[in-house]
Amino acid sequence: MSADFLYGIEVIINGLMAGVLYALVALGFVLIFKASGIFNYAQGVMALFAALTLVGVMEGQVPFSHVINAVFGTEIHHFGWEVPALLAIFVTLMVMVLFAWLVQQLVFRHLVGQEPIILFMATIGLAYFLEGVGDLMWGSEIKTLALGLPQGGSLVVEDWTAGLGGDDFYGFFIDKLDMVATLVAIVLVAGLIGFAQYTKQGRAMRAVADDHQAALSVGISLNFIWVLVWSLAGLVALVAGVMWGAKSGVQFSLSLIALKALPVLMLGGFTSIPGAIVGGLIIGVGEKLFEYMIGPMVGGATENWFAYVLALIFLVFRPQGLFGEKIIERV
Amino acid sequence: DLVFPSLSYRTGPFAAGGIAFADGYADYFTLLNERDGGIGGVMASVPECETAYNAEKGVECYEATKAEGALVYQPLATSITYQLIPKVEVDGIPLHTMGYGRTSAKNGEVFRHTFNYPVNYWDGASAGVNHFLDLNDGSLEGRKITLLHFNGAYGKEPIPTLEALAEKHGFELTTIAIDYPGQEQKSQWLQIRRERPDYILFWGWGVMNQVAVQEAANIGYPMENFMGIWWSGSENDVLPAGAAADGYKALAFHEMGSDFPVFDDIQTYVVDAGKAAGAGDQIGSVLYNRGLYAAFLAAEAAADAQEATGEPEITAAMMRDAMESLEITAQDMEDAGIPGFGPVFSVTCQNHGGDGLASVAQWDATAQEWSLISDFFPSDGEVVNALIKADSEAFAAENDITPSCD
Amino acid sequence: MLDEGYVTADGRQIGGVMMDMRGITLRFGGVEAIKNISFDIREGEIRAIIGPNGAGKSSMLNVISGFYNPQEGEVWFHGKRRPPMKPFQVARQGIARTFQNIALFEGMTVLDNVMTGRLTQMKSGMLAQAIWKGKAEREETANREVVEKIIDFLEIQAIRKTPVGRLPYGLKKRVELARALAAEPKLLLLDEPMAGMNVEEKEDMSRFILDVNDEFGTTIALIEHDMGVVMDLSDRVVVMDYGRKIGDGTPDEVRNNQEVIDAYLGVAHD
Amino acid sequence: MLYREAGDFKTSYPEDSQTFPIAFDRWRYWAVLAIAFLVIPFVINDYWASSLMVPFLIYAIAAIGLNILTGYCGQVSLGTGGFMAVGAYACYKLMTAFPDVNIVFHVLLAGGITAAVGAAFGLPSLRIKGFYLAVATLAAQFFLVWLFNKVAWFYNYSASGQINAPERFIFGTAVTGPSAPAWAQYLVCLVFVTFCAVLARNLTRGSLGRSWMAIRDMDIAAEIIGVNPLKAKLTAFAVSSFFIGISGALFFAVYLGAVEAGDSFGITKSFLVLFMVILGGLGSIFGSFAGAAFLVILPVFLKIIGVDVLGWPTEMVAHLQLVIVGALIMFFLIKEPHGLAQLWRLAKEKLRLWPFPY
Amino acid sequence: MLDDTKTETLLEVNNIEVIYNHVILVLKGVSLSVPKGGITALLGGNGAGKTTTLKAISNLLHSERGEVTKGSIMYRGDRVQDLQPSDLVKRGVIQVMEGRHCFEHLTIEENLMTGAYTRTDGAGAVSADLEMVYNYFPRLRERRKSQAGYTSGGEQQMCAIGRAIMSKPETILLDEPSMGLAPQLVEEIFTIVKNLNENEGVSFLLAEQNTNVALRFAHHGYILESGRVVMEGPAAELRENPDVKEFYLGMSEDGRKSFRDVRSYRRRKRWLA
Ligand SMILES: Nc1ncnc2c1ncn2[C@@H]1O[C@H](COP(=O)(O)OP(=O)(O)OP(=O)(O)O)[C@@H](O)[C@H]1O
Ligand SMILES: Nc1ncnc2c1ncn2[C@@H]1O[C@H](COP(=O)(O)OP(=O)(O)OP(=O)(O)O)[C@@H](O)[C@H]1O
Ligand SMILES: CC(C)C[C@H](N)C(=O)O
Ligand SMILES: [Mg+2]
Ligand SMILES: [Mg+2]
Repeated sequence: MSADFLYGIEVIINGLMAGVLYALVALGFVLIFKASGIFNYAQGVMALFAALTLVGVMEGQVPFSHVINAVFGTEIHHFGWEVPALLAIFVTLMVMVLFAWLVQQLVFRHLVGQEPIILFMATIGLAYFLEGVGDLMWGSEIKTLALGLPQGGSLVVEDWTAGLGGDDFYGFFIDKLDMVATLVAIVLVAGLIGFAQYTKQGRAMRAVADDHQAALSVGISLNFIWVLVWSLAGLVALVAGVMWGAKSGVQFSLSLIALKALPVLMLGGFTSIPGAIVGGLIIGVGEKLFEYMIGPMVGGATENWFAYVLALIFLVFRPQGLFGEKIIERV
Repeated sequence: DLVFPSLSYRTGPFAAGGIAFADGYADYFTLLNERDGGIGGVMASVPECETAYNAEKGVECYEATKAEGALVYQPLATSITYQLIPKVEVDGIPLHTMGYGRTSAKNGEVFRHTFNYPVNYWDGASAGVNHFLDLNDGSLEGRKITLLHFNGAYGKEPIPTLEALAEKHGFELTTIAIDYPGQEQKSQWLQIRRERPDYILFWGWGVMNQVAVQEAANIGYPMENFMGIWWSGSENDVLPAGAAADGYKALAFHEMGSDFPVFDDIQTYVVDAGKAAGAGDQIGSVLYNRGLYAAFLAAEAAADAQEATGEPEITAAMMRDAMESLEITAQDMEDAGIPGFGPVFSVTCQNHGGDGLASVAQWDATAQEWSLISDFFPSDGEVVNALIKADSEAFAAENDITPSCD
Repeated sequence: MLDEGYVTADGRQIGGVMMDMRGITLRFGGVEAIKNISFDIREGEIRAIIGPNGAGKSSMLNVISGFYNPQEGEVWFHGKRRPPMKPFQVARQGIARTFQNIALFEGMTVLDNVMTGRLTQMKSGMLAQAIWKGKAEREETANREVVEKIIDFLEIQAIRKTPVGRLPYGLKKRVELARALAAEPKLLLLDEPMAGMNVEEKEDMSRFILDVNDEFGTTIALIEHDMGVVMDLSDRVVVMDYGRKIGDGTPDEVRNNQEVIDAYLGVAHD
Repeated sequence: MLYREAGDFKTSYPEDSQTFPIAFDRWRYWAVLAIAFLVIPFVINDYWASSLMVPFLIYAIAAIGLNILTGYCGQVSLGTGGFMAVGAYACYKLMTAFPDVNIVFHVLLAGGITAAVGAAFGLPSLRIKGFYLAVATLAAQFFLVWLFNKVAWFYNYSASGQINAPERFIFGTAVTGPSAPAWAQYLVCLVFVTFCAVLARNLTRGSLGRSWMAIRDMDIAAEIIGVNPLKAKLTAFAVSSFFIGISGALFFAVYLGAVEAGDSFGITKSFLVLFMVILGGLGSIFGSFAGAAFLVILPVFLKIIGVDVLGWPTEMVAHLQLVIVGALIMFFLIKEPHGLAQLWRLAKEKLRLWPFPY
Repeated sequence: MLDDTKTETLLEVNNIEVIYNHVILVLKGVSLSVPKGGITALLGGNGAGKTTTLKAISNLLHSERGEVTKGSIMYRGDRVQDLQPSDLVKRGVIQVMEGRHCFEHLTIEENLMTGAYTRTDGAGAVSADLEMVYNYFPRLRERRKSQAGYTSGGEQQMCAIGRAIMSKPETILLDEPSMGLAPQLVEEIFTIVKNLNENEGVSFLLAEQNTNVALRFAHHGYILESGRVVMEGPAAELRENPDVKEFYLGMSEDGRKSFRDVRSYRRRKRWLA
C-alpha cells in the first residue's frame, strides 16, 4: 500500500476520533433541545465551568477568592487541602445539578411557552453570565487538569502498523486520550439513548419538547423534567470539559468548543442522540480529510468553515439533519 | 502625574498571557513610586483598561484614557496597534509596540509616533533562521522549515521575511495555518508528522501555544527543533505538557527568571505592601518580566525626557522625543536592578526599532524554568531592512506622508 | 365547454365546469389519503366536501391549492390541464382559501393580515416601496380601500388594528375569510369555516358565504361537518370516506344515500 | 391621561398608515432628529463620539438590517459579522480602486455588493428552516472571514492582512482617517442611520414587508395565499445585507479605520447584533435603536462605575460586566420577551389608561 | 341521572377575574361550581372567556402571561390556585385543551402514554386503560404507530381526549371537544363522555360551542358572555329558554331555521348588546 493512501487512512482515523470529541459536546445540546426545544448555547460554557470547578475543587481553591480579596483586601487563595479526583468529580456533579436547578428556577421557568429564539437568546445570556461567574469564582488564568489521563501517540499502534507501507510510512498515529474519549463517549451515548427511549421520563422529555402547554396539561412537571435534563447536560458538559481540558488546559477557549459542536448538531439533527455521534464522526473525518487533501491548495485553516459548509450541503438534501425528526409541515 | 495607561487583557481567550504582562508593567511603576517616589520626583500612574484583546475595546480604551495626559501606549496586540497607529499620529502620543505590531513602523521617518524597539517580528523570523543556521554550521541548503502560525495578521507577519530567507539560504519553507483559537490542531500535526520538517518556527498566542507543544510531544517531534516566537514561550505554554515539553525553544529579547535585584525590591515595596497588581503569583515568569521590561523602557524614556527638558511634568510630545533618542546602556539596567536583562540598544529617528537583537531560550522541564541558551545576536539586517523600507515607503505613498525626520 | 350550466331554484346562475379533478391519488409514504377520486366544481356553485375525520378532505383542498402534488391524476382548471405548480402560483390563478387550523399571521394586525391577501394584486417594486411617496403609496391606498370594504362587509371594523394573536377563535376564522376574500378569488376554498362556532356565529358566517357567492359570483368549495350548514348552503356535495369517493350529488341525493349514512351521518339527517 | 390618541382621527388612508399616526409621537420624533442633527454635533468630543455615539449609530444600522431578516422575515441569521466584513472589504477595495469617487458612493455600493452576497447565502433558506438555518448562516460567517484572511487581493497584499482606511472627504471635511473630526464622523453615521431607518420603515410597511412578515409567521400559509417564498426570503436577505454592508463599511472606514476580518468581524459580532435585535425587539425599528443603545452603552457604563467609581480591578469589572450583561439579558427576556420596544409600547398603553390600572 | 341538590361540590370557582398581559381584563367575576359526578357545560360565544376559565382552573394561564387577580378556585375545599398544573393532575383534574395540542412527534400510542405520566398504579393498570381507550376510539388503534402530527384533525381530537383518560382523572376539563369532528363522531365522543361519567364516575366541565349537543348531555349549564356568567341553570331548563333557543340552538318559534334564510330575517335583541 502506498504511503499516501495510508496517511489518508490515518487522517480518517484521527478524524473519527476528533469527531467523537465534537460529539461529546453536541450531546449536551441534543439533550436539552430534545426536552425543551431550547437551543442551549451555554453548553460550551458549561463544559468550561464544569472543568474549572473540577480543578478548583481538586486543588482546594477558595471560590470567589479574587473578589473577596479585592473587596476586603484579604489574601486568601486556597483552603490548603487537596481533594482526590473521584470525590472532586462527585462534588462537581453536585454543583452542576445545583446549577441546573437554579437555571430552571430563576430563568427558564419564567420563559415557558416562549418562542425558540427567545429561549435561545436567554441561553446566550446564560452563557455570558456563567462565563463571568466561572472567572470570578476560579480566576481566569490557565489551569492544568491533572486527572492522570493518558496522553500522546500510542506507540503500540504505531509500531504495529509501521510495516504496512514503505519507508515513507511511520505507522498510524493514534492519541491515547482520544481512545479514552471514544470509550467514554460510547458508554455515555448508550446510557442516554436507553434513557430517552425506554423510560417514562424519557418519553415525557420528548413530549415537553413538542408542546409545553400540553405537557403541563397532562401533568408532566416541566420543572422536574428540565432540571433533570439540565443536570444530564451538566454531566455531559463535565465529561466534555474533562476530555478537552486534558487536551488544552482549562481556560476560556474551552467554551468555544460549542462552535465545533454546532455543525455536528446540524448534520446529525438537533433531536437525535445517535445523530450527534454520527454527525460528529462525519464532520471529524470530513474536515480532516478536506484539510489534508484540499487544504494545502487553498492555504489551509479550512476547518472552521468546512464543517459548516459540509453540514449545509447535507441539510440542503435533508433539512432536518440526518437523524432529526422530520419537520412536520401541514396546513 | 506621569500617566502610563495599560491597555491590558485579563479576560478572554488570551487572558493567561495578558495578566502576567499587565502585572509586570504595573508593578514596576508601583515600585518606582514606592521606592523612589516616582520618576524624577513625579508619581507615575498606570490606569488600566481592559481590552480583552479586542480591537474595538482597545480603541475605546485609548480614547477614554488619552485625555488624562497619557505619555505612551503599549496595547499588547497587533490588531489594536493597527487601529492606533494613525490615531497616535494625529494625537501626538507615542505608541510603543515592543516585539509585536507593525514591523515596518521601525522606519521612524514614516511612522513618527510609533516605536517597536528592541525587536520586531521580522527580526524574530530571521533570528530563528540564524539559530538553525548555527546548528547546521551555516548552511540550511535542502532543509525543510515549517512555519506554523496563527491565522491572522500576527501570524502572517513573518511570511515575507521567511520567503526571502528561504531563497537566500536555500531551505524549503512550508506554512501551516491554525485558526483561532487553535484548540484542535490534529490535522496540522498529522501533516507535520508526515512531512517531517527539520525545523518548526511557531507564531502562536493563547491556548494555541500549549496545544501545539502538547501535540508536538504527542507525535514525538524533537523538541529542540521546535522554536516559538517570544510570545510562544512562557510557562503557560509548556507546563501542561509536563516532561514532554522539555527542550522546547522560544526566542527571547530579555532575560528569564527572577534572579535580579529588582525582584527583591518588588517583593518588599510592592508585594509585601499589598500593592501588587495581580495575585503576585506571576513574578519572575517570562511574561511578567516582559511587562516589567516594557515598563522599564518607558520609565527610562520618561526620565530622559525630564532630563532633556528640565520639566518634571513631561508631555506626550516630550516623551516621544525622548523615545526617539533613547539609549539603553548596561548602566541603565544596572541602576534599575536588572543588570544584563536585555541587550543594549539605541533608537534614532530613522530607526524606531532598536538593533533587532534576540536570543534563544529553552525550557527545562525538570527545573521548570526557561533559560537563555545564547547571547543576544542580530538578525539578518540586509534582508529585514530592505523589506521594512519597501513596506514603509508603500505606506507613506498610500497615505501621502513625506518621510522626514523633523 | 359543452355543458353551459343551469339556473338554481333561487335564481342563481351556475356555469360550466371550472375545476375538474380527474382520478386523483395522493399517498404519504404508505398511507393512501386519496384514492382515485374524480369530481368537478362548477362556476358559481357552492360545492361541499364532507366525510368522516381523516377521510382526506383537507388533503383534497391541499391538492387543489397546490400544496400537495398528487401521485396520480390530473387537475383541470378553466378547461386547461394544470401542470404541477407551486402554491403561490396557484394562488395567482385566482384560488384562495382558509385553513382548518387557523393559519393567520399571528404577529400582524387584522388589517395587515387582510392586506396580505392582496399581495397577489400589488405590483410596485422594491425601489418604489423604499421611496414610498408616489407609486407605492398610491397602490397601498387603493388596495387599502378594497380591504376596508371587505372589513366592513365582514363586520370586523372594530378589531382592525388588533394583533390577531389576541383574538378569540371565531373572529380569527372571520379574519381568515377576509384575507381570502381580499384576493378577489374566482374559487374560494373553505376548510371547516364554522368549526368552533355557535349557531349565531354560524349564521353570520353562512350569510357571508352566501353574500360572497351571490354578489361576487365567487365559486366556493366548502368542507364542513355541520350537516345543517352543508345541506342548507350547498348546491352539490361530494362525500369522501377513507380516501374514496362514496357519494356525489345534490344534498338530497347525498342524504339519502345509504353508504353515506353508514359511513358518516350515522342517522338519516332531516 | 398623560398620553392620548383620542381625538386624533384620520380622514384618509395615507394619513392612517403614516409612520407615527399619533401627533404626539410625531412631535417627539422631530424633536429627537433636531437634537441629533443640530445640537449633538456641536457638543460631541472624541471620547463620546468614538466610544458611544459612532458605534451606537453604526450598530443601529446593522441591527436594523438584521431585524429585517430575523424580526420581519423570521430567518435567524448568525452571519452578520461575515456580512459586515463583506461591506468593509468591499468599501476598502472601492476606496483604493477609485480614490476620486466620493466615499458616500463607496459605502452605498459596498452595501449593494453585500446585498448580492447576502442573497447568495440566503439561497439555502428555501429549504432549511429555523435553527438549522441559523447554524447554516454560520457557514457564511466562517467562510467569509476565512476568505478575507486568505485571499490577499482583498487586503491589497498588505503584509499583515490588515486593511487601513485612507483619508476621504465629504464637502471638504475628512470623514475617514485619523484626522477626521469627531462631529464629522458622527454626522456621516447619523445621515446614514436616518437614511437606513426611513428606508427600512418604508419597506416594512408596504407589500414587501407584509410578505416578509407572512413568511415569518407561517411560511406555508403565506405561500398558499400567494407569497413567493423565494422572492420574499431572498429580498429579505438582500435588503438586510444591504444595511449590514453599509454598517460594515462605516464600521471599518469611519469608526475603526483599520480592521482585520477575523478580529473585528468574528462570530462575536454576529451574536452582538443579534442580541441588540432581540433585546430591542424583533420586528421593530425603534427596537433596533434601543437594543443598539443598550448594548453599546451598558458595558461602558458598567466599566465607568466599576473601575472609575469603585476602583475595582479591571479584570474583576470585566468579569462582573459579563455577569451583569448576561443577567440583564435574561432578566429582560423574562420581563418582556418582545424586547425593549414592547416594554415601551406597554408603558404607553398604561399611560393611556392612567390613572386607571386597566 | 344526577340529583342536583344533594351531591358534593368538587370544583368551585368564586368570582374570579383574569387579566392577560397586565392590561387585558378578560374574566370579570366568574363563579361556577362542578358537582361530583356531574357534567357541567360552559357555553358562550367566541371570546366569551370559556377557555380562559378552564385554563384558570388548571393553572395554565401563567405560560400565556395571564393571571387570576381576584377570587378563588377551590377543589374539594382546598384552594388550588397556587398549585402546579402537575399537582392538579395528581389530584385528578386534567384538561383537554382547545385545539388538540397533541405531541406532534410522538406516536399516537406514546401520546396516550404521556397521559399516564403521573400515575403510580403500575404498568398493568395503565395498559388496561390503554386498551380501554382503544376500545372507545378504534380509529386510534389503527394509527397507534403514526406520529400524531400526521393524523387528521379528528384523530388528534380523539388522541387528546384519550390522553386525558389515561391519567384516570376524577374531573376532566374539556375544551370544545366537538370542534372539527364529524357529526357521528361528535355523538360518539359525547356518548363516551357520558359513559365515562356514568361508569367511571368522572365529572366533566365542558366548554362548548355546540350548544345543541352540550345541553343534551350536560346536567347543568352556565352561559358566559364577555367574561360574565349571564345565565345558569339545569340543562333541561336552559334548553327551553327562548333566548338560548334563538341564539344558541338556532331555533325560531317554528322549528329549525335554514341557514340559507339567514339573510332574510331579523334577529331578536340580545341580553347584552
Ligand atoms: N394570551 C392572551 N392574551 C391576551 N388576550 C387573550 C389571550 N388569550 C385570550 N385572550 C382574550 O380573552 C378573551 C376570551 O378568550 P377565550 O379564549 O377564553 O374565549 P373562548 O370563550 O374560549 O372563545 P372560543 O369559543 O373562541 O374559544 C378573548 O377576547 C381573547 O381575545
Ligand atoms: N403530510 C401528511 N403526511 C402523512 N399523512 C398525512 C399527511 N396529511 C394527511 N395525512 C393523512 O391523510 C389522511 C387524510 O387527512 P386529512 O387531513 O385530509 O383528513 P380530513 O378529511 O381533512 O379530516 P378532518 O375532518 O379530521 O380534518 C389522514 O389519515 C392523515 O393522517
Ligand atoms: C502579545 C501579543 C502582542 C502577541 C499577539 N498575538 C500579537 O498581536 O502580536
Ligand atoms: Mg381536515
Ligand atoms: Mg375557547
